Parts: sequence; structure tokens; C-alpha cells
Amino acid sequence: MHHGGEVAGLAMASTGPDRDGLELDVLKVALGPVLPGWPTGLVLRADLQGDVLTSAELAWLDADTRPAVEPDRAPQEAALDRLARFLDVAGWPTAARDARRARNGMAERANRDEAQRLAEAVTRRVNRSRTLAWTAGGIGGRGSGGDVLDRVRRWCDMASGQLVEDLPATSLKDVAALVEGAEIGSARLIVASLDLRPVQAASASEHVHA
Amino acid sequence: MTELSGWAFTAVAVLGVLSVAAGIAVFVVDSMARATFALLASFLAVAGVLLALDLVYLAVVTALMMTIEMAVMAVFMIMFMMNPAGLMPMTMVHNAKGSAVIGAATFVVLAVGIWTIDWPTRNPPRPDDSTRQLGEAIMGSHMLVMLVIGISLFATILAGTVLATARGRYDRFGPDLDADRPDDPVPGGFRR
Amino acid sequence: MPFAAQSLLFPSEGEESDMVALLSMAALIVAGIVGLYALSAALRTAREPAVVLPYESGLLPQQHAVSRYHARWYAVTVLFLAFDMEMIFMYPWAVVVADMGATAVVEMFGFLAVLLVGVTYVWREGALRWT
Amino acid sequence: MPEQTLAEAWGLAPAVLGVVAVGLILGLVVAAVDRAVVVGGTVGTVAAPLRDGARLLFEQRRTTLAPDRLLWRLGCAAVPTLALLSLAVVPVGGRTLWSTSADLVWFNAMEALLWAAVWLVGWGPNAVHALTGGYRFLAQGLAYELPLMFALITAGLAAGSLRTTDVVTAQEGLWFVVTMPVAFVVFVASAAAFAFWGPFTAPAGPDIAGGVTSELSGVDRLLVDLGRAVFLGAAAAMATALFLGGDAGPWLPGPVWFLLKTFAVVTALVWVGRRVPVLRPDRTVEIGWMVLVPMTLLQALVVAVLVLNGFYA
Repeated sequence: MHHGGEVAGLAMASTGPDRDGLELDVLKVALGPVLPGWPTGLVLRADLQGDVLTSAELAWLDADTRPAVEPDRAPQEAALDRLARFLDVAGWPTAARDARRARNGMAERANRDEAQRLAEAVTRRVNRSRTLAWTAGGIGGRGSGGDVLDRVRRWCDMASGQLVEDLPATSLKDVAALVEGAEIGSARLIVASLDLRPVQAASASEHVHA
Repeated sequence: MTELSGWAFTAVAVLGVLSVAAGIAVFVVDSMARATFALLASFLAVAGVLLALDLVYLAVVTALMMTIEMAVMAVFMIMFMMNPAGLMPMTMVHNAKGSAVIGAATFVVLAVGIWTIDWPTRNPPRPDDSTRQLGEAIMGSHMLVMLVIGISLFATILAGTVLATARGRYDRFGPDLDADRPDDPVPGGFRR
Repeated sequence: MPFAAQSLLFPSEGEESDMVALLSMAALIVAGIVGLYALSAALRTAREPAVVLPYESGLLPQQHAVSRYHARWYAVTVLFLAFDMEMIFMYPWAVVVADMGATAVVEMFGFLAVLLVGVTYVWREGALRWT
Repeated sequence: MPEQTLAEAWGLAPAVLGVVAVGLILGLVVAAVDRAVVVGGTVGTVAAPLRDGARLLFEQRRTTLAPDRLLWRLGCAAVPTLALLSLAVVPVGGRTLWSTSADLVWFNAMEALLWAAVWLVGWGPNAVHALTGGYRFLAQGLAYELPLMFALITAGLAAGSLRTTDVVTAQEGLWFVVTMPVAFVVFVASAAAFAFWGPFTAPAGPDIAGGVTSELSGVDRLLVDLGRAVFLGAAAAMATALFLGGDAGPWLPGPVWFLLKTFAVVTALVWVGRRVPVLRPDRTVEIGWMVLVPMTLLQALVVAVLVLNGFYA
């Protein structure tokens, strides 16, 4: 498929078909393992046509060398963490900052009440934001789990201290199916709205390091 | 010509040379991006000529339109041309001999025309506000031009869309156009 | 004044002297930018730029990014270019409305209404969305 | 001559230096207010952008594999140049540096040239995130260019002139923002979109690792960041001139009022803009065409009818 070979040590992109009938270049790119607001160690190898992912394949980098057991954290703190990461990707720096402050406050345990207040304030803001609902809604819909927005609102409930059950973990194959055909920004939001952890992959491959 | 001050005359000459040079650059460079923006440089030099001739509105609107148009042209050049960045050596010209003949012939015709036509001289004094004069012309004596252009722009929008898009309303709303929400690969700003 | 020589060369007459001001401003900005580059070159200790591969989130890129980029909104550009043409008329129109009266307003908005019908058609065809 | 330009009033060199200085100060104000809202205001808020700028001067530069160096550098230099040149038609102290019969179109053209400049910044480094950002900027341009134009035209329409000083004079009785609130809001928002800042930051979005700015280093990054801030400041100043009566105000001298109003516009813009997430271009294009364009046209129609009734005369 190469029409030309390498230039400056790097291959040129080759053409491929697309859903809108144009046969233009397909660019092979990797998202992750190191990307702001991205689950560390996750690699998404994608074919990009313009800014749309025409195919996606996900894997964990070095999944078997990680400690299988994550440090146990309060679900509220974990939810605030995830929320902050999602808000980073959604480009909402002030809300992400507040979520992080609330998380830090809770981790310190000195000023719990204030941290709780801050957490409630930021989750209320995110929950009620019509702009966020408009810009992040309607993508990444997945069965009973709802779409990106539903998952984020669930995290908001968890982060404000309500007892909400965690959604079952998503397999990387499902994630790939969700992001295929999505615009790159939507794909980032979808990945950021799922709680992806290498733990499952590690335990699945049965490499447990003490 | 005599109306031009020495300053404006120099500016027109320099910018004219610049615009021709940038025009030539379009065919010399390898990369589609460079070719497009060489053309933009040429247009901006023409805008500069208009500015030197004290036609501010026309100058600025030329720069405005041409910049946007060249940005759009860059999109299409890079979409459809092989090797758009010119990373692999290539030539920008095809049928060099034929086009050279056509180009030279056109140049001769235009140059002869320019020097032989008895151009009208400007009798009334320079207007203070060339923009206002243009507005009066468009809204007054040249109204028909605007109406014709309006209709042709409308036709352009329709024809362009029909030709450019692979999917249409029947793909989106179903054969009877009765679907509640359109079926699109990527959702848009409206929730329906 | 350092610019005295210039004002001798170009006698101050209306818009021409303005043009000198504009050109001086452009020259000053260009000089400032060149100055910044020079200042940075003089100040930084690592003179040679670090030659790195483009950032691809931690992995090595496999292909040159500048390929035939599939712009998903190319249909919007057609609409935009056609609509944009009308701005050439609308700026001068704005200046003369008070003098020309109601007919000018009716004509311009009739013209715009025709174009808006075109926009609605394009919207219904789904051409305002990513393909 | 009834109208005097800054150069005629102050002399050429002070006028040019003054306008450029005002532009840089406006950029600094924008950067400082933005930082105060995003990070939280401290004593060092004003100094922080300066410190960051100085750090970029010392930074080792980076270059990528097979970049288009010429176009990349040109794009980076063009961003602040255009931002500062757009100030040539913004009245500072009641006068503009350059006064023509098409001032508003000049401002519009400087912003339109950003289409080319920002796309080049994205194209130059031959990197996927930067490239995506460059194309996103064009997509945003398609959505916001026409609303911005209509907003500018609406102000010119009421004043019957495209000269900024005339527009300011026409507001002696009533600020334009009263009769054209839609145009005012759309103007400020679209200008923010062309500075790809705040909710319009998608071309440099965190979801594409900084987009057009992702491969910039040293002076290049300094120039682009500076250009964005200055353009935002220039747009706020222009909004003040076009819709908020320019330097009109009681007791205080005109230029002080002008700066106060500009500061208020900047603060309001940053305050509102930083309270919402990024608006994604694949959604805003439809809103731009189906909501903003008809709304700004309706606004223009209302103003046109008012003009016919001699409301602004």
C-alpha cells in the first residue's frame, strides 16, 4: 500500500476508503500511553481519517509488570479524581481545579467539611451545566450505562458522597467499538468517561506481584 | 498615472513585482501548502496595490476574502493532491510547453489591450469616501448586478452541496423523511 | 525626532501620512519580533535546537502527519464561500442605508433571505455536520 | 481636517510606540485576569505572564522531524503581528492610528488573516495533534466568521460609517449596546473564538494535547501566546469602542474611561468564559449557521429599521 517509501526515516501515510466515499490518506497514530487526562499506560492505536477514528485497537502497556492491587482509596476521592481528569479533557480548567482541591482536602482529612462543601459545589456545577450536557452529551452510549454524560453525572453523585454503585468494568474491546467512527475529541471524552484501569487486565493475565 | 504621488507610484511598482514573483513561486515550490500561501502572498500584494491607490475598502476586502479563500483552498489542495507537503520531490507543473504558450499569448493580448485602449480620464474630483460611493453604486444603479449575484450564489450553494455531499436528507430522515432524529455519523449541535 | 526625515520625504497629506503611520507600526512590530528572536538567541545557553520526533503521546510516530487530510466539514466551505461573497455588498450597504432609505433595506434583506433559504437547505441535507 | 489621527496629534513615533504599548499592556491584562480566574489571584498574578514569557526566551528550542520551517515561523510571527495591527483602527484616547473609510473592514481582515496564520502554526511541525488543531481552527472560523462580520456591520450601520471614530461619535446619545446587545455579545464571543481562548480553545484543546501549540517552544510559543492575548485585548477594546461608547463618561478623562471599560469587558469575558467547558467545533458549526447567523441578521434588521426611523441621527 505504500506509494513511495520513507522520507526522513518515516513512512508516508497510505490511502484507504472511508464512509463518505472519499479515498484519502489514513494516518496511523497512537493515543497514549502518556497524554493529559488519559488512563496511564493505555494505548489506543488508531487509523485517523482527518479527525475521525476509522479504526481503533486498545491495549495496556506493560500490563503484567504492574502491581495488581491499587492502593485502596475512598470511593469519593476516586470519583473526584476521575471527574477532574474528565473535566481536563472537556476543557473546563476551573471545575477540574475545584475537583482536585476537594480531593486533596479529603485526602488530608484535616478540613473534611470544607472539602465536602467544595466537592458538593463542583459536582452541582458539573451536574447542572447545560453547556457540558450540550458539548459532551449524546456520544459513547453503551447499554444501561448510558452515554458519556450519564456516566459523568454518576461520578458526580459519587463524588458528592452519595452511595452509588460503580458500573461494571468495560472491556477494551467495547471501548474500541465505542470510539470507532467518532471524532477525536469525542473519542477522548468517551475514554475519559470510562473508569479504565489496568488492574483487570493484570489479574486476567494472572501475573500477581506482591 | 499623473495623479499618483511618487510614493504611491513606487509602492505600486514594488508590490506589482512582488505579486508576480509570488505568483511564479506557486509553480516553483513542491508543497501544496507553500503553493497556496504563495498565491495568498500574491493576492495580498495586489491588495497592497489597491491600498496605495487609495481604494481602502477594496484593498482590505480583497485581503479579507482572499485570505479566507486561500485557507479553504489549502484544505482542498491538501485533501486531494498526492504528497501535499512536498516531502517527496515532485513537480508542480504539467504540460509545461502548452501552458507556457497559452500564458505568453494571454500576456501579450492583455498587455496590448492595456496600452492601446483609450482609458477614460477621471473628471470629477476624488470622492472623500470611496466606500460610500461603492455603496451608492451597488444600491442604486447597479442593483440588478446584486440581485443576479444573489440568485447565482443561491444556486451555487445548492449545486455545491448536492455535488459535494455523499449523503442527503433521505439518508438522514429515511425514505419518507419522517424520522425524528437524523441518522448522522457524528452528531451536530442540535439534539434532533 | 527620529522620524523627521520620513516626514520630509512624505509630506503629511491626509491618508498618505496615515499610511506612513501604519507602515511604521508594521515595521516596529517586525523589528520587535526579530529582536525577540535575537534576544533569545543571545540569552539561551543551549544554542542548538533539540531535534525531537513529533509528540505522539509517548510512542514513536509511524508516519508523517502531513498527509492528505480528510477535512470532515468540507461541504460547509462551499456554503461559506458563497455566503461570504455577499459581505462585499453588505459593508458598503451599511454606510448608505440612512441615505437610500427603505428600499435599500428591503433589497438587502431580500437578498439575505434568499441565501438563508440556501443555508436551511444545506442544514437539512446534513452538510453542516461532520461526514 | 475634522478628524485627526494619533500620528497627527502626538507625532509619528510616540503614536506608533503608544499603540504598540497599549496592545502589549492589553495582552498583559488579559493574561493576568485569565490567570487570576483559572489559578486564583495572588500577588504575583500580574508578574506571572511576564515570568513565563522570560522563561520562554531562555528555553532551548525544539524542532520536529521534517517540519515546514518557513511556513511554521511565518505563522508564529503573523499571530502577534495581526493582533497588534488590528489595534491600528481602535481608538486610543479618542483617535486611531489609522483612520480610513473602512476601519471596521480592516479589523475584520486582520482577524481573517488569522485563519491562515493559525492554520500554518498547526501545519508547520508535521505533527498530528498540531495538524488537527489547525483544521479545528478553520472549522471554528467557518462557524464564527459570519456572525462576527454581521456584528461589525451592525455597528457600522447605526453610525452610517465604517470609521471607528465615527462609530464612537454616533454613540454620544446612547451606547450601541442598548439597541444591539446580540451584536455585542456575538462580537466578543467570536473574537474569543479567533483567539481560540476559553470555551473556544478547541484548536489548542487539551484533548489534542495542546493542538496548534503542542509543538511550539521558545520564542515561537511566546509569540503565539502573546498574539492570542493581545488579540483578545484588542477585541475587548474594539467592543468598547463599537458598543460601549468608547471613551465617553463623566468626571474622569476619556482615555481612563476607555481603559476602565475595556478592563470591564475583559474581566466579564474571562469570568464567563472560564465557567464553561470547551465548545466542540463539530457541534458549534451547526449552531453558528442555524442560530448565530439568523440572530445577528435579525439584529441588523432591527438596527436598520431604527436607522430608517432616524433613531440614531
